[in-house]
Amino acid sequence: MHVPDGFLDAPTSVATGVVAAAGVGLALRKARAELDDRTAPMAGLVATFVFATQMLNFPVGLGTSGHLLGGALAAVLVGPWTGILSVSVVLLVQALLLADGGITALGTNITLMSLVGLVVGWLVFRGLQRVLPKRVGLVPVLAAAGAFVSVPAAALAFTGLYAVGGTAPIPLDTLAAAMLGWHTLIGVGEAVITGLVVGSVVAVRPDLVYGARPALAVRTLEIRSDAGASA
Amino acid sequence: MGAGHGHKLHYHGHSVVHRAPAHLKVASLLVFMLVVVATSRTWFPVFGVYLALLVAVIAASKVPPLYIVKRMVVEVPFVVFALLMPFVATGPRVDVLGLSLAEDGLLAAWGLLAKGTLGVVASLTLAATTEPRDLLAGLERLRVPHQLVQILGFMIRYLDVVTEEMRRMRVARESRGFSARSVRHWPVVARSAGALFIRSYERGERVHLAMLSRGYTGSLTPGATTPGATNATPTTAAPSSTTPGNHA
Amino acid sequence: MSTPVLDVRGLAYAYPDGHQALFGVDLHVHRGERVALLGPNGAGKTTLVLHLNGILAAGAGSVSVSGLPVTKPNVQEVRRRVGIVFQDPDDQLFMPSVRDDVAFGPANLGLRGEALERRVREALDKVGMVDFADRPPHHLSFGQRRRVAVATVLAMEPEILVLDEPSSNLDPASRRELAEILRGLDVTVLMVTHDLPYAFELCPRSVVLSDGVVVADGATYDVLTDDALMSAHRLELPFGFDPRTIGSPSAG
Amino acid sequence: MSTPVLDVRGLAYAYPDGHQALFGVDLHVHRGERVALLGPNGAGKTTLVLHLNGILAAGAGSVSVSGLPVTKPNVQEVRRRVGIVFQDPDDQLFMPSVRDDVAFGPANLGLRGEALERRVREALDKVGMVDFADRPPHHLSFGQRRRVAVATVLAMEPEILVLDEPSSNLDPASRRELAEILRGLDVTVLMVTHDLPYAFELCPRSVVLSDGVVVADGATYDVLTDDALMSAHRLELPFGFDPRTIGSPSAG
Ligand SMILES: Nc1ncnc2c1ncn2[C@@H]1O[C@H](COP(=O)(O)OP(=O)(O)OP(=O)(O)O)[C@@H](O)[C@H]1O
Ligand SMILES: Nc1ncnc2c1ncn2[C@@H]1O[C@H](COP(=O)(O)OP(=O)(O)OP(=O)(O)O)[C@@H](O)[C@H]1O
Ligand SMILES: [Mg+2]
Ligand SMILES: [Mg+2]
Repeated sequence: MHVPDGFLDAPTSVATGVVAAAGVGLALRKARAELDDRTAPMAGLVATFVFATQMLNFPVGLGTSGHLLGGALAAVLVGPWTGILSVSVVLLVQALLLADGGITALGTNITLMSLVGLVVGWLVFRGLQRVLPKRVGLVPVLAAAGAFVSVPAAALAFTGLYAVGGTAPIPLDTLAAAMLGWHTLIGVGEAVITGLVVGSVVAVRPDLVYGARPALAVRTLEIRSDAGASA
Repeated sequence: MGAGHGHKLHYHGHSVVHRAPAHLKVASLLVFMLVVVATSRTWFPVFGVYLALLVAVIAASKVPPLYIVKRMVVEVPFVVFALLMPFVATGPRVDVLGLSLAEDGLLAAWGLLAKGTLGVVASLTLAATTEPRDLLAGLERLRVPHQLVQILGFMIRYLDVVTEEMRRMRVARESRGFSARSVRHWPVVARSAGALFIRSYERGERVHLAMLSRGYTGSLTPGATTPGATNATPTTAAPSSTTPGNHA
Repeated sequence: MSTPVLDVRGLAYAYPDGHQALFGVDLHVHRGERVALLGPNGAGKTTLVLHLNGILAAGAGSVSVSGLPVTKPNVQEVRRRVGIVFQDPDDQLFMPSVRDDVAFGPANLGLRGEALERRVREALDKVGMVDFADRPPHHLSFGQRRRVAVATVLAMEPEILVLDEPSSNLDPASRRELAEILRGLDVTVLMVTHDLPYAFELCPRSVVLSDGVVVADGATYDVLTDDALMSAHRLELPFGFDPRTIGSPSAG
Repeated sequence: MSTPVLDVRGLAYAYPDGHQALFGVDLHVHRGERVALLGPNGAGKTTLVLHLNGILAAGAGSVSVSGLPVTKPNVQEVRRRVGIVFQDPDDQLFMPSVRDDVAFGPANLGLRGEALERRVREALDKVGMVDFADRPPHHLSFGQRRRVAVATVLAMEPEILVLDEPSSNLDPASRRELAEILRGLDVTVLMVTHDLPYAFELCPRSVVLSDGVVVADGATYDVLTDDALMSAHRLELPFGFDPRTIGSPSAG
């Protein structure tokens, strides 16, 4: 759903630009606590994987292009604030180097995919985590659920923006129905991929998964003072 | 491993456009597109001027036009959308070749195609003439927040790491009698994709820690190095790459 | 003599970046031989090895395995016959667990169920890594990864075993155990190594590659005691080791 | 005795996946010593090494370098003093050219211009890689990458040099040259190795790590000739090598 240049009218583009700037600005401030020596590389890798999943692009009847979003994945792996930064960086790179999404529509794209998609995915994930038992094994399932909801949510937001600032007169109900239909399907794919990736990381490096931290137990170390015992 | 030279979208060259500072290129792209988007879609000749401008830049960059044209496939889904618009749009209709099309829809489709295409071509020109490392430095000069540049730096580096790890895994698979010829083989690829994520991450992490071990502070102060990019290294006048081997 | 199982003729190769690594290599290895491939860093040993199962495609010259030219249509069959242990174990291991990784090759050869399991267990047992079957390979120590890498290739039971520096990063006992495994197998072995005593112990014949050409080919004892040859190609016997005082073990 | 330059006390560590690798390690190394760290694959040698400059943070116990505890606030300073050559050169090299890679560390220490260039040239010269300065490191042979990895650390002129299997994949001449470099430097050296003759040649003292604890610490000659100790920890003298017939070279 990368919005190209000139797709929405100027006021809408400016407005979403302001929203995006505010969102990213807040994330920058909040992420300072999350982002250090160790998490900066992780944020970069998540950006790389989100980038890769978004490359799986396919045309969607009446929408623009449909593809996986990766927002929920990013939020679960590195936390929502850093996740917003990672996905925003991906969108910036796509606009600059791939011409996927216009540079003047960057604010719109960040608002849709990095703010709406990711935040909805994260809220669903965290909400479920609150009410369900804290088990590491559940993390991939919850992540998949968040991912599933995040895609249609972003699609709805897109339709809303179009209603306000679309440059072509298209019947809104047609657009909404098409967008929601297709993106529910894409949501299933998103859920499967997110679940698989989070699952494989949780299996061997649960410490890397931000969303799994509340469920991790602390380990006690064993000390062998008697050298002979080790032989 | 680590920072390779260029990326698939980069067309190696030494033209004026290639050599122009990245931050100027990014800024010009932004300004150009703002102007394009602000132009009313009914001022048809103006779009011709924009296109001529772009074509001139591409010519100066010596990037083969076909190279850019091929990458324009990104635009396809969106072209489909634009082409459908005259059919589904509401409002007064006109007859074109026996088809009943919405007048507003036609105009909107033109506007979308013209502006969108200009945007795509302009971005691809930037991509073809700018190394990611230069882009990184350029964004920094444009005061893009430090954390974003840092994530971008790691992202560019991880693209290489992931590609390299993927290559290794492919060679390993094929050496043991496997090739992904049909959908039946996808589960194997999917299973190794999970391992790919952690492998790439851990490789990248170890490299990052190696950088820290050699005094890298992660700060992007002028003259210091950014991940995957360096501007601190001297350009010594030592003899250029000589390869051992006295055979012709 | 019979047709060589490994037959390399006039092989030349340049890497995509333009750097030429091989300048016309000739090498013939016969069934059941154990041959050491020696030479300085950057001589082209790994480059040569990567041609033996078609990972790199000859720039000039030809490679055949048991009479079969290594070309696109034959490459599947060649890879069944030639098992390569790479110099870097990270190039070899890619599955999420050690067990899966060792099972990968035999499964591609069509093994299933009990037979597959047995093959995996045997291979892991040989390298002493049975206890690690469920660990992810990238979470092992370097030497442990090397051992698993050897197991992945042993599990395929290839006719020709090519090992690129198999003993590096192995602890001394594992080194000896690997030597015993190789002696015990009825396969043709080509082993790249910088460990000259190890070559002497294991391989009756040695080939020296230097700057992309073969500069010597003969009995290991003769090669290691040819001082002029050795020093011309950065080969030296390590501290405290002299084949002249030991005799020739590898004939057996 | 003076305060040790490397002081490890009761160090225990578990990897994030829950696997514990160190179970209370004690190690003291004094200024100017050359110590070999021996032990079987998976003993925890690399894990220990990664604690010495704060890449891994102690789970229990402590590490100090010249009296400075290795903790977050000191880590910058510690990394100036301790130079580590990693076991896998691919973890060490990341810049687009060999020259950039070797310059990376000294540049971070503040060197610029002519001084930096000289430092880079000297380091590359020591390992014989001057001709490769403009090549990308990932296009080198494994042994060449290892040599560049050593150069990147030498260029930083650390007080304490920690090398994890530096001789693996090096050709015999490079091995000897590395030994000569290490002998010539006035630094404290801790060297992990499976090459017992090399340890014997270079390091007067040896520490044996096994299953995450130190099981022996003494003169290399004594360690290598203690048969019970050796066989209990998968250490064996290679074919054709016997320290008893050679005497003790590394005292010099
Ligand atoms: N991917 C590559 N691209 C370009 N050149 C390469 C590449 N790999 C190796 N080379 C070059 O080819 C030559 C031969 O390399 P090769 O890896 O075959 O050496 P080797 O004999 O295996 O050395 P070592 O003992 O160090 O493993 C070297 O000069 C090396 O720099
Ligand atoms: N990243 C990791 N995650 C989990 N476990 C690990 C990891 N790296 C190593 N281990 C385990 O910790 C133990 C010690 O590993 P280490 O790499 O320190 O061994 P080592 O003594 O260096 O061995 P080698 O001689 O093979 O290099 C081993 O049992 C290994 O399987
Ligand atoms: Mg090699
Ligand atoms: Mg190790």
